[in-house]
This record gives sequence, C-alpha cells and structure tokens, in this order.
Amino acid sequence: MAQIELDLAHAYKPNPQVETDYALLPLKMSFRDGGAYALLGPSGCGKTTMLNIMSGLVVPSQGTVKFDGVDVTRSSPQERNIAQVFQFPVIYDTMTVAQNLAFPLKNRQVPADQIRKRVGQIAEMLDMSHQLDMRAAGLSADQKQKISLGRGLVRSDVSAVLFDEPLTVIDPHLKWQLRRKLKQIHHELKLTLIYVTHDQVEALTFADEVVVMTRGKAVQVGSAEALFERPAHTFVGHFIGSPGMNFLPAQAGGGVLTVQGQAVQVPQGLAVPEGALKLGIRPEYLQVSAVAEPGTLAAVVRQVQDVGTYQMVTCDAVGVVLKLRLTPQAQAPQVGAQVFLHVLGPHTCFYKNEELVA
Amino acid sequence: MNPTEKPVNQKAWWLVLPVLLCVAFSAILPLMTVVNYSVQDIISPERRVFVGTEWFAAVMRDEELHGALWRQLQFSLAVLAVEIPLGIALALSMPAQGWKSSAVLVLVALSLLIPWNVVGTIWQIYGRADIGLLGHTLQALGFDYSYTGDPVHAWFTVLIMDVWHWTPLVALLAFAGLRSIPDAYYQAARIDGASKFAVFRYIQLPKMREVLMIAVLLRFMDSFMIYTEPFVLTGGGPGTATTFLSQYLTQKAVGQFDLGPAAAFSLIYFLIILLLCFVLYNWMQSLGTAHKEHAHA
Amino acid sequence: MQLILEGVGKSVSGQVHLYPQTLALHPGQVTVLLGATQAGKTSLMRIMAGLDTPTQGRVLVDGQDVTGLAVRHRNVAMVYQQFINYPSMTVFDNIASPLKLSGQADVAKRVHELATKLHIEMFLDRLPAELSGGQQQRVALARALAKKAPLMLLDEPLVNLDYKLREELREELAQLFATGDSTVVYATTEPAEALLLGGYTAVLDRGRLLQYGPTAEVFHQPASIQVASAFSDPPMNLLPAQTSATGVALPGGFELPLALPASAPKDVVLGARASALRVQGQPGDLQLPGVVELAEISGSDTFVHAQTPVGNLVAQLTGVHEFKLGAPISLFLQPSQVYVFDAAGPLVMAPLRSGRMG
Amino acid sequence: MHDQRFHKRSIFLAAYIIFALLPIYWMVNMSFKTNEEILSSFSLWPQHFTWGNYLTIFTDPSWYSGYINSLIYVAINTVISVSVALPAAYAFSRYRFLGDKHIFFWLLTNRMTPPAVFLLPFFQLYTTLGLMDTHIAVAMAHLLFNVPLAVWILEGFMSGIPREIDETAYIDGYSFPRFFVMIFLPLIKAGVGVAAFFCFMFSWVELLLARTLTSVNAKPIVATMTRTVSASGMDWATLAAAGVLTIVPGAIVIWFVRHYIAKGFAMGRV
Repeated sequence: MAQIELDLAHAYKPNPQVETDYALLPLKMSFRDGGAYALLGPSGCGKTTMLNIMSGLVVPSQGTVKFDGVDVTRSSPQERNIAQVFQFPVIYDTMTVAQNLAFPLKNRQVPADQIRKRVGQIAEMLDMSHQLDMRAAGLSADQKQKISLGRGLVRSDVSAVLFDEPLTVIDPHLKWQLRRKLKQIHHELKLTLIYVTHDQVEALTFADEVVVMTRGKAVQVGSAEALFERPAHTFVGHFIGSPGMNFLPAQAGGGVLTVQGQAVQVPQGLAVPEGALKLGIRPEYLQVSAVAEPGTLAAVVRQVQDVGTYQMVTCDAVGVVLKLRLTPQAQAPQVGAQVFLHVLGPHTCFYKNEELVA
Repeated sequence: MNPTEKPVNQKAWWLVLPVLLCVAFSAILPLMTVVNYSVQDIISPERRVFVGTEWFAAVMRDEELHGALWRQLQFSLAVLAVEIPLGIALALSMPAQGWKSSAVLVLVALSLLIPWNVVGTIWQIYGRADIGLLGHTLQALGFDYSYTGDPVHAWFTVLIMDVWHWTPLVALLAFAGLRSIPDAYYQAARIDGASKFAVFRYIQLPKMREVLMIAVLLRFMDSFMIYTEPFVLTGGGPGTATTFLSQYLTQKAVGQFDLGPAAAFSLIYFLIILLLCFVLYNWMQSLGTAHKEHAHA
Repeated sequence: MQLILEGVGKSVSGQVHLYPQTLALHPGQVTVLLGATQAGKTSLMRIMAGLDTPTQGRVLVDGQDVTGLAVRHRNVAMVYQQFINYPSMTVFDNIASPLKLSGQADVAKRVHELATKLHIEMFLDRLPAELSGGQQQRVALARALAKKAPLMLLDEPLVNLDYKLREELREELAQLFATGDSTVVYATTEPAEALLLGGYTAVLDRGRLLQYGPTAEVFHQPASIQVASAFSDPPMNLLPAQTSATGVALPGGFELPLALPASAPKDVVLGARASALRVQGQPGDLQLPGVVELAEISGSDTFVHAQTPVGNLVAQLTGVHEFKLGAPISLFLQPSQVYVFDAAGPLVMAPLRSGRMG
Repeated sequence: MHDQRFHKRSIFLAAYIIFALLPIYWMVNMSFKTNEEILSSFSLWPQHFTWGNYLTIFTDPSWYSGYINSLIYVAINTVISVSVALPAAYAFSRYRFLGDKHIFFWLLTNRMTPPAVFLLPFFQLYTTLGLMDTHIAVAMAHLLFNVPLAVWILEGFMSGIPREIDETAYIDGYSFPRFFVMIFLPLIKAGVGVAAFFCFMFSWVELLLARTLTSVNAKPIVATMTRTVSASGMDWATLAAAGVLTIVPGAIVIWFVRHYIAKGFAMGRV
C-alpha cells in the first residue's frame, strides 16, 4: 500500500494562461496509505484526469506524483503497481473466473499453489467461490466488475486500487450491494482506494475523505460530515445534499442583518461576520415557526410537496426561494400562509465571495 | 429492457422486391437454364433428348474433374494457411491512427483494386527470366526458376500471386477487428503485467474472432472459384498443374461446347459452394450471437 | 385528451412482456409509470404511442379505436432515455422539425421561446453531438414540447444524466408539466421522481399493473406488498409476524401493540419504511437491538443497514451520521408508522395520516 | 510501446509493403520503356524514358474505347446496385419479415457464386434478349455479386443508426420517403460511398463475364488486354501501360473512403 502525494497541474495547451486552459488547476494533495478516498464532481470537472495521472495513464504537464516519497510521475501503471476498475467490465472473455483472478499472479511467475490459495481467498471475499470454474464471459455486469476488482486484490502488494465510476452499467437495485461489498473489503484489507464518481451517494458512503471538485479545482477535501455541516465553498453546499443548501444574500453590520432590505435580529451568542455576506442553511436544518422570533425571516409558503419519507416546503422570502424539510407526520403550513424561517441558527454558514468565513 | 426486438412488418417485402427482381434476373433465370441443360443431350438446337442424371454420373466419374477438384482444395487450403496468419501479423503491425495509418491502409489495399487479369499480367512479366525482376534475380542467384516449364514452380507462383493479391483483405478485416477493442482492455493488460503474447492470445484474438470468420469465408470461397489470375499467368499449365475448377468448367462449357456435362458440372460446383457457404455462415452466426450475448451480459 | 388501454397485453416470441390490463389515463394530468427495470414500462409506453401494436386489447383515444394506427397519424411526442436527436441537423432545425412538418407559422419565434425556456438558446446553431448529455436531452425535450401534442411520453429521460443534473431537470420538468395542458406519461424506476412529479402513479411489476391512483394515495395506501416494495427507496422493511390478542407478535419474542381490524388474518407481514425507524426511542416505540452492517450517506440522509433478531432492517436518519461497521445499534420502530399486510400480499392496515385529507 | 517491439513491427510492415509494391513498380517501370529496350537490356530504371506507350493507348481507339466501355458499364452497375440495395438494406436492418434470414443467406450465396457457373446461361439469355455486346448486358450480369455486396455493406452501416431516430421522425410526422431522404440518407452517407466504391471496384476488376458478353462495341479494357496476350509478338510495353491505367481509377477513389475500407470489406459487419 502506498502514500500518494500530488503536487502538480495539468493543462491542455503547452503554456496555459487563463484558468480554462487547465484540465487540473495547480493542486497539492496527499492520500493517506490505506485510506478510502472519493473524487466527486460533475462531468468535466477533472476528476478522471486526476485518476489517470495517479494511475500513470496520463503524465501531468507540470509537477510530480510521488508514491511513498518515490517520484513516479513518468513511470507506467505497471511500475506503480496500481490496480484499476473501469466504467464497463474489463475481463478476459475466454478465461474462467479463476483464470481471470490468477492472471496477474501468473504474469509475476508466482508459484501455482500460492496462486490457488490467494485466488481462493479473494474469491471467498467477493462471494464468488462457487463461480470459480465458470467462464467469465457469461456472468452479469456486477459479477464481472467484482472479477475486475479481484484482479487487483489478489496482488497483496498492490499500492492502490483506482475506480473510474465502476457502478455506471450496474442495475440500480444491485448497486447498494456492490457498495456494501467495497466498504467491507476496505474494512478488511485496509487498501488505499480511490473512487471517481458524480454520484454523491456513492462518494459519501464509500469514502472516509471526499474531494469535491469543480472546473478542474478541488474546492474541499473532507469527511461526509464536514461536507454536510461546514461546506467550505458555496459549490460544495449546493452539490452535497438533495436538494442542496439554501443561499441568501445579506448585509451584516452592528448586530443587525438585513436580507433584501428586511431586518433580521441576530440571536444572542451568535457571532455574525461584518459586511456583505451570503448565508447558507440546509433545508434539513431550516426551522419554521408561526411567529416572528430572533433570527427569523418572514416568508410566504409557495408549495408543499409530500415526498413520502419527508415533506418539502418551498417558501419565497423577499424574492429568495428557500426550501425546508418537515417530517411526514408534521403539520405542514397552508400554501400562501405567512411563516417565519430561522435563517440564523447554529447550523448557518456564512460565505464571503463563495468561501466559508464562519 | 434489452434493446427492443426488431418489429415484424410484412410490408417490408415491398422494399426488398427490387433486389429480388435484380438478383433473380441475374441468378434464378440462368440457374434454370443450367438445370435445363444438365438433364438433356442437345444434339442441335431443334433436337433435344431427356437424359436424366446421365451427365451428372459422367461428370462424377470424370478423372480430370477429380484432379481439378483435388488441386482446387489443395490450393484453397494453402491460401488459407498462408494468408490468414500473414494477414493477422500485418494487421498487428499497422499503425492505429493518424495520417500514417491511412497512408499504410491505401498502400496495402492497392493490390485489391487491380483488375484480376492485370494481376496475372503483372506476375507474368515479373516472373519471366528475361524481362522480369523476380525471374531475373532468381536466375542470377543460380536458381533455375521457370513458372511456365516446371509444374511445382507454376503452382507456387500462382500461390504467391494470390497471397500478394488477397492478403491485404485479411489484414484489413483483422485491422477493423483490432480497432473495435476499447483502450481500457490494453490498460488493464498493462496493469496486470501481461506479456505481448498474452495480450494477443487473450484480448486481440478473441475480439478478432468474428472478422476472422468473415475473412476465412471470403478467402476460401473466392479462392475456390479462382479463374482469371492463373489463366492469364500460366493458362492452367504446364499441363494441368494449375488448372482449377473454374478453368476446367470454362474449357468444358465454352471450349468443347458439350453443354450437358458442363451444365451438370456447373450445378455440382454450385452445390459444393452452397454447402460450404452454409456451414461457414452458420458457424459465423453462432459465433456472432455468442459474441453479442457477451456484449449484452 | 382521454387515452384508455382496454385489456392491452403484449408478448414477443412467446415471452409475455405485458399481461392484459386496463388503464384509463386522467386527461391533462401527469401519470408516472413506476417499476423496476424489465417491469414493462417501455412496452406499455410504446403501445400508448402507437410504436408497437398490442398482442391483444384495444387502445382508445377520446373513444376512437387507434390500436393499429401508425404513429405518424397519432399526435404524440416522445423523449427517449438516450437523448435522441437528428445528428445531421443543427439544434434549431431539430426543434423546428415538427413545426415545419405541420406547416405552423412563426417557427423561429416558437423555437427561440422553447430554447430560452430550457436554457439552450445559446446552442441553436450547434450540432447535437457537440453538446453535453444534459443539453442534448434538453434539445429532445424542446422538440417534444414544440409539437404541443395532447399526449407526451417520457421514457426514463433522466437516467443517463449526472446525479445533480437529474435533480435540477426533475424540478424543471415538474414546472413544465404543471403549465402544459397535455396528458403526460413519465416512466421511472425512482419513487422520489414519482412523488416529486405528483399527479397519478401506475405501479408496474414484471408486466403487471398493480395499482393506479393519485401518487400520494398509492404511496400511503399501497394495495399490496409488491406495490409497497416497488414504491419505496430504500426497499421497505418487511417482517413476517403473527397477529396476537393485543397486536402483532414478531419472531424473537417482540410484541407490538396494534389496533388491528377484526378481519386481520393470522399470518401477516409488518411493513415499515426506513423513515419509520429511528435511533432515539420515544415512548411506545418497539426497541430492536442490532449490529450495523453499512451506513449509506446520501447527502441529506443516512441509511443505516442493521442486522436485528427480526431480520435485516434499513433506517433513515436526517443529516449525516457516522457508524462503524459491526457497531451495536438500537432501532426504534414507531407503531403509528407501521403497515400490516396479509402474508398473501394485500394490505390489511395502513398508518393513519394525521390531519391530512386521505 | 517499448521501442524494441515497435522496431520489429515496423520492419515487418516495411518488408511487406516492399513485397506488395515491387511488382507494381516493375510494371510502371516497363510502361515507360520501349519494347526494344525491354527485350534488349535489363535495367531497374527506364534508360530511354518514353511516353510512347501511353500515347498509343490514348490515340488508338481499340485501346481507349476499352476504358470508356468499362467505365460506362461499371457506372451503370454501381448506380443500379446501390439504388436497389438501399431500400432492401433498410428492410433487413429495421424489420423482421417472412423468410428474411433465408433471403439474406441467398444473397450471400450469390456473392459467392463462381461467374464460370453462369457463363453459359448468361450467354444464352443475353443473345435471346438481343442484348449481346451492350453495356447493359455486362452491367446486369455484374448485379449477380454486386447487389448482395451492396445490401450487406449498407445493412451493416444502417444497423449502426439507433432505431429510435426513425421512430422520432415518424412521431414528428415525417412520411417514410421524406424521412429516408431528409434524415436517414445523410446519416449513412459514408455507407453509400463505401458501397458505391466496392461495387465500382468489383465490377471494374471482373474479366470472365465482361469478356464473354461483349465482342466489339462494348468490349472492356480487361478484354482488350487479354487479346494482346495471344497476339504474335508480345507488345509488353503497351500492355504494361494499359495495366497501369487500370489501377489509376481505383487508387483515386480509395483515398475518399480510406477510413471505411476495412468496414466495407467486412461487408459492414464490423
């Protein structure tokens, strides 16, 4: 297993000037040995480029890649001893499952009995022991992905296992079983796993640390809780959570906060930074009350939707749309009613030009 | 939901009708005349006698036909044995993308564009000891080479000419098969530390299986009915060393003008082709569907 | 426009895709076809559009039998899963094609109007292949809307898009359908989409229409276990049990006091949605000790998979919560949120929904 | 690619290309020599470079008429083959109908039928129809193998277009002909080009049928060339020049379809 350190940037053009010339803006990041990481972001944010730089398929236009302190920037995937699971299952059709799993070890001239033992062990871990002699080609997509993963796991000295959106072709109802399997394997083998996806459920479930990326930049690296509670950048607040964080522009000065002209009293013991701000509050934390209280903002209820496991209430506060969640049993306000939303509370985040300040 | 099945629509027959008319005119009508001739003795346009399967029996017993059929099978198998592996090797060595790839493709495919008799003419000139580069060089090296005199030299020259003419077809097919392999397979192989041979054995060959089946079908069939090139090069000589089925049939039909046996022989020749085609086609379909199932699983 | 499927069934080369069923769509409303993959959603939709003819049964539009009528003569619009556009035409021509064909006036104005509505007005002179997946699907949507057809069909239009993009487009679609007056049929595998789009929902399972009614009603009053499992994500917890004097007896000696109707059979199945289980117990809850198998974080919720004496359970908790694999956990089942099904399938009792019309 | 492996491959490729081009080079080399120089001395390069042979071909009607005749019947055949194959390929690609598998196989067998088998019947048929020695005769005869080839290639290209595009067009209100011309044809432009190229090529290279069905005013170049083979003195020089000129049309056209050569040869199956 290896500690991976990145200190690089990657540009499409030879001498990049403006930010959009970069596939990956200059970044400095390290991945702890044995950690499970996710690179999360919309299509085209540079997450796959970063994965390919780590695997050795792409050489960064500037900077270095280090595995356990050794510079591997120019060395091939084979020399870096990494394993990779691709978007669609990549297996050797003419071989059986056992031969597929044994293939990397056979290429390393590992003695036959050791191969058999190791393959048996990994097959057991992947719940595929009963399929070892079946031809790999005839299996279902999720079983093939497990084989592809198995080819990496059989190598006890594999430095890291990289996943490039591995669940894309898997049926929805099978996805959570494969996620659970990956989590169990990481729990048992303590391998360095790096997982690329645009789906926040996969990222937050799978990884200890999630790198949220947009337009070639890693805007925050943190645990699921940190991303949810304290998003460092408005993009993270928007991207994590469904629906994402509510934002409202505000002006703070001398103990009073005004939102589009409406004053909001700052409750005791809550420090509010001065100047032009953007407030961020998650629908899960936005409380509603019938009467005005310190830290509330008047709003009109526009829509109440019964989404089964919760009720989604959409309100219009001085022209800003705010969403909040109520439990299925709670008594939802009538559409058109005047309500007061606790925009200032312990869970409120304050942003200055998109960056978290308090 | 697997991709929806193709809907059944009998109105599609109207779309296929023009093709049926064209090919019927150029295949069924002639075939009927052949069948007609194969069961009659045509003494003169007016007098025809029904002879049943007499001509078929005669043709089956014809020694010369057996010789020609045996030489044809030998030739077709030799063609496959040389051209399939050589074509694959050529495809593997061709550059994958860029202008180089297009340039090599055109150069290699050039021989496929030459009229079949001109191929014969080229090798006729090329192999002559007095004016041909090949013939002249071989003589200079002290090798008494004559494709018009020595039956073995003639047979090998025809074979090499066919290899020169048609190997690019196999190469292009194999190349098309190789190009359909996603890059991820090569990356996975490199990560697994596979040797060059392992990459060929476990990734390239299985993926090329379908196109190689087409190559075998095309090459075997086309070589089985070869006529023009050997006719122009050696005229089937020396003796009957390079007289294959098509030439033997043309000699019988146009040359000696005995229509009955020629028609019977044509039908037998056509049935052999039909049988071989059926076997290879079904094998190809079963491989194709097996291949498609993998793609869907 | 009133579309009725009378006893419509479809089987292809011996395999039954749709068992005979009757479905009368509510005119001018959104009908969601909800079901897992292979449930028959696409087959049903293709019959509604006239792309396929049913093996048996009749398709009636405003009382007129259109079963055999070619799709060209039907006035329908359809959006496919894989963003189907005319590759050789520009975005403008793509959207304009139905308008030009039906010889309508001021085509350019209508196209610009639709393009602005779907935020693709800046791509009008580009080819579809140059756009991202989401933008291509917007072009297909604009073309479908351009037709203003009385029947509009969408076959899982968002399934191939990024997670966050799906969220945004789902909202836009809900608003688009609300403003339009055509009958909309929307196929999906995700219960959340059905709930968000509202209108009516038809639950399909392996070629059978199980239930058709207002979305909230089908969700809260599922006719059978199949409907309940099809209409809940993550899958509903189903616990076999026996009725007893005071309520219901679960394996492992657990008792749940419930006021059951007299007609309740001996063998029943308790149905509890993930939201009916919580980690902080309240008076009257049934406590179930268990061991954490997996904690799935979806950004706004955490789904805890736990093994308990009564079987594997999934609980839904708001916000982000970390759980160690294998850690002990107590789940509290709220009796008021429990469904009771006859073991054979039909619903016996659904939880009372406080203060909201049925 | 490791340097060592790349090196070995490019040597093999270079060797094959030399093997493939040498005979052609030798014919081109001869086509610029006079008969006397060919027979008297052996040289890798024409000592007395002459355009004479090409001049005779372009001036002697019995030579250049051969090219014109070939081009005429090849063009007719290509147009008929492709226009007839288009609707049929669409039917095979989009629908299942009674006997579709068998017809498709029958087309394959026609592509594989030895022309020698139909030599006699064609001769009979065209004499009774009074079509002997006309361009139409050869064009029609070549339909035997060109129509199946065109159907196979076009069906392969058409199957690459998702069926949902047809359905969307029908939903939008396109009638079949309008859809086929306005939307479908532009999408398979490449396929039509490749099918036309292969029909052109296989008709251009065929000798047996072309020679049998023509005598004077439709005699193709391939036939005029075999005539000189049996003439008294071997007119090698003109023969070589004529040979070079038969390669030129193919070489020009192939550049336009170079990206699809392989797909075409595989009859669109790849």
